[in-house]
Amino acid sequence: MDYPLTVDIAFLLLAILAVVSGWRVFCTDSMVRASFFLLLSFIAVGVIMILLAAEYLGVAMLFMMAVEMMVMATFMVMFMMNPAGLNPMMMVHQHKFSIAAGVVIFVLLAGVALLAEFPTNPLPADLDPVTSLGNELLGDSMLIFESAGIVLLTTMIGVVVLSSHRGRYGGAHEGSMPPGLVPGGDPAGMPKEDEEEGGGHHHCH
Amino acid sequence: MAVSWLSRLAARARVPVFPALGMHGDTILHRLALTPGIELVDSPRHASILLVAGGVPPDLHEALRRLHDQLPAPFATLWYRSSPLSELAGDLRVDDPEALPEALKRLHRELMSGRRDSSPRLLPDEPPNPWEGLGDDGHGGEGMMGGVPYGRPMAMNMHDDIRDGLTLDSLTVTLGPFLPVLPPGLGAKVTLQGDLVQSWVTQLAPYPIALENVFHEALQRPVPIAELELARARHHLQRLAFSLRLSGLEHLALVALRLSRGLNVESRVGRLHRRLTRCGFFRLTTAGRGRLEAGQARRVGGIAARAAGLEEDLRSRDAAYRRLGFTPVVQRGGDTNARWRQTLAEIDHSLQLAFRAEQEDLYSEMTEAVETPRGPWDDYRPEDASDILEDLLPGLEWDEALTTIASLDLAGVSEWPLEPLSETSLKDDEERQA
Amino acid sequence: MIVSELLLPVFVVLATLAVGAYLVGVIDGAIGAALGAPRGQSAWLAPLTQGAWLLTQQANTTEAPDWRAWRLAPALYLALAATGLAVVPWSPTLIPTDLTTSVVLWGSVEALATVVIFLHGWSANTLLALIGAYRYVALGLSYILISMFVLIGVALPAESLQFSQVVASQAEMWNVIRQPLGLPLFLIVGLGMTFWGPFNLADSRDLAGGTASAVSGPPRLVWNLARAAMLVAFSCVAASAFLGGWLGPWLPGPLWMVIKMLVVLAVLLLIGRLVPRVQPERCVTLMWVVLLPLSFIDLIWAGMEALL
Amino acid sequence: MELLTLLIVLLVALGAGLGVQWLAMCHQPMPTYPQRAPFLGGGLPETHAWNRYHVRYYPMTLLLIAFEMEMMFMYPWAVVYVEQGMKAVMEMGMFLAILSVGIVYGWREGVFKWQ
Repeated sequence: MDYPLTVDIAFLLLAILAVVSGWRVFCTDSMVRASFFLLLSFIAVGVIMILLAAEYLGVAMLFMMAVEMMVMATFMVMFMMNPAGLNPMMMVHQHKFSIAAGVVIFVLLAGVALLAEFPTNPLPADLDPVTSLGNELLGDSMLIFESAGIVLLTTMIGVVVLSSHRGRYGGAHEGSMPPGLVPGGDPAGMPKEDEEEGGGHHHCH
Repeated sequence: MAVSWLSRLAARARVPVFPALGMHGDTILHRLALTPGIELVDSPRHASILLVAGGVPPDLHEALRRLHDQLPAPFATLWYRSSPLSELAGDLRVDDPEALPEALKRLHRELMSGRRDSSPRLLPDEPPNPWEGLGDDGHGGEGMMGGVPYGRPMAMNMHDDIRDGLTLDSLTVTLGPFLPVLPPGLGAKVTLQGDLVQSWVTQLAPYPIALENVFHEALQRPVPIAELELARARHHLQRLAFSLRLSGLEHLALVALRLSRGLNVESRVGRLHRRLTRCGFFRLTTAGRGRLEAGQARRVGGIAARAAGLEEDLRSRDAAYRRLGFTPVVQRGGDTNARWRQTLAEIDHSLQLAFRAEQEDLYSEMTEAVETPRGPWDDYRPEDASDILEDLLPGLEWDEALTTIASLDLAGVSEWPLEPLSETSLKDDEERQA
Repeated sequence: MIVSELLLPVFVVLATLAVGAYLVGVIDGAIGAALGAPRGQSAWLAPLTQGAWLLTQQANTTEAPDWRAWRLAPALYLALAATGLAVVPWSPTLIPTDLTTSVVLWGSVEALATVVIFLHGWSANTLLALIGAYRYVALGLSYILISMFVLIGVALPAESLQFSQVVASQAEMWNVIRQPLGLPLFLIVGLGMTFWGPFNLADSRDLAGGTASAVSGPPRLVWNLARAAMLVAFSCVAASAFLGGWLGPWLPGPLWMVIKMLVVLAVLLLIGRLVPRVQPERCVTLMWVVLLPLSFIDLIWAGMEALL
Repeated sequence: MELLTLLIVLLVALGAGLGVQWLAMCHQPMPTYPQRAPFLGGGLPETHAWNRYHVRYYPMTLLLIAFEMEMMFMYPWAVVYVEQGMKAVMEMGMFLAILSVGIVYGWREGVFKWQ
């Protein structure tokens, strides 16, 4: 399984693809195109990861990014004026700052890549990364993994609270009033002072 | 060589026909749907023949020209019981329903073999607004959202949304009168936000529907109840077939059409009803939307009224029907689902009445009024009620809106009866092909 | 060496794709005729004549489409179908792409299919195609979780994410028996992926053809072809995941694969004709509230079964 | 070699798809404007169809992203499941239970309906 030349060529092509499509994200006028250029860039990176023998992470990258960019595209279209770029426009702001930031980060990362001493720690040839990942999840990292579950649950609830317009007790614009404990009764679990303002009929006894 | 081989193969394809319906043109579609070798398609882009069936009123000619120009070449136009537009005076016109399928196939073959040229474009090749070389950078746009990029303005009319209050763009379009999923002739100005109908303004009422002659006769003299009821069942079955096709149940639509063509007093609809229930038609496609208020239901009349729980049926005033033990069938709910349950129940009821009436040889006795399949016809014919869509549709998703429209029989009744098609049996059509 | 490792697998995949797509047309036509569609020409010829007609028809365009995306989308959908088919093992030795994570790769084909179908509807810049595209996204984002659960279920007994191992793990008993909920759920995913029959939300009749409403001629041919090819790829995957792939007595492995693939295909096409289209809103609710919990149960069942 | 096969298959399919479209279209005149107008049954749109499209299921998509993130952990888990036995069952049971709470909550708040 040693064919360095093809792998090298493939790596070069993919790297160029990743960079070029990443650059196109900022040149195109259409939000949908921008999202999917970004997806293309991620796909190229994912394939590079597969070439680096991180097969699971590479394929997972394709999977995740396809879904995520799809969702991103729908939101970009919802919230940007001129989403299809029918009129050309400039999506880039703060040119000087961003160019400087880009150069600095590139230099830093390139420096790390070129100058760092990477440990040489050959792994046994039959090691299956997916299996070791699985064992890790069930071993030392279990707590992290379960806390990730809780964090994601919080995310889900936050997402629902923030975005869902239609609540259990009626639309959000009406204010979410829980139903009464008896039919037609006061909203359950509401503080008492509500009565002072709205419920005039309560005083008529 | 290769090309001629390709076009010979293409000539043998099922003929993709896009129907543009004029007055009373829909009856021929029921026949074409059962004709082998003809495919009725949903979009003019998928067709090689534009079939204009029935007379198109002059005020729709402009829309017809637009539609005509939307077919990709090579295509031809065939006029069935309709006079061609002045520009297309030389086009083929066919009035005989028997000859229509063969004419369509011949036309397609001629187009494919190059013996007939594609129909000419009628409208000038101009963009909706001039754009070339205009605007900020030569494509018609100005600034971020302005101008007419590539000939049209951008959508930017921010109405508050009726459901969740997010203020996004809405799209306003005119639909019809030749959209095959709407009743023939219905045209509307629709504003959509996402796939939700925000507003619906009916601009063109659907063409009046022609009822079978027996309903017209019933207002003059007693007619056999069996005949009346069979005609009623036929009308409802054809409406059902339209809706089933819309829901993607092509084979059941054909079952309903076949049933309607060979309908006699022995026919029963129970099996079709069971198949519909089993495949989930009532649960998956028609649930809980398009509910009519009592007032709206009364205005539409007929099935829509009875599906909303109103026991209004002129038949119960007829002594002959009373002798048959007639009581109107009603449903509660008044939504799309209830209307289809009601339709099936009424077809079944009609067939049973027809069966008993034939045995006893009963004639209708009341001649001052008749309950048509479209609704009560007493002093006035049932009138067009398509303006109720304006209250009914806002807030519905596109699919729900269309299933709701399909479940309602809104067009008025024409003063002219349906011209009887010569009744060659269905078998002949199919056998001739085989 | 080059022949057996490279050319043969490539040929197998492409031939299956082409012949399979043709057979989809034939079987669908035959099912239609059996259900009472008027009998015209023979079902064997119909897909060819239809294809020939599309090749001779002019390709339509719209006023201001996103040209590149519009023409790329059908081709990309076809390429995705080919990729999906490439991970399917035909015999213990004939496996075009035997990645150790081929199950996940199939999952990403499903996810990317959503992107491509959306793109096809979006780039036409017409109302009906746009509605179809967005509706499909609702569906595509709903079935993906079900598909993941079901496929993880088949990976449990195999202890691997490789389709060849999944097939090998079914030597004693096929997954269709071992995990009875799995195949029905997966078939629903397949119908969703190809927007066929009840889940035809993208190209439906009420949208005058939806994402395909504005295309004609060769682009429409490629789109239809890609859809059929995806159905074939899906059937192959379903056959390997649940029906034991190449396993079977007497006949050689690849032949078993073909037979099983045709069975799944026929079932899919039959469902496609028998069940009405589900309304988009109900479809999303159905997927998340009914089918997703069912796929939970399927996974738990598979887990219990694998441990016993 | 496997990846090369995959690449060839992918490129051939993509090339065939594009080729068929291109071959037939390279010598075809541009359709006229009336032909290119969107099909609305004879009706006309006022504007381009591209707009800030009001997606009705956006809470569902966000929920999906959170959930999918989780699911990526399940693939490695599935591989070691049989090896680890009960421990794996417990862990994933807990994990899924936490997540189902999210789904049930979303369902109760009507997230899976059109907003």
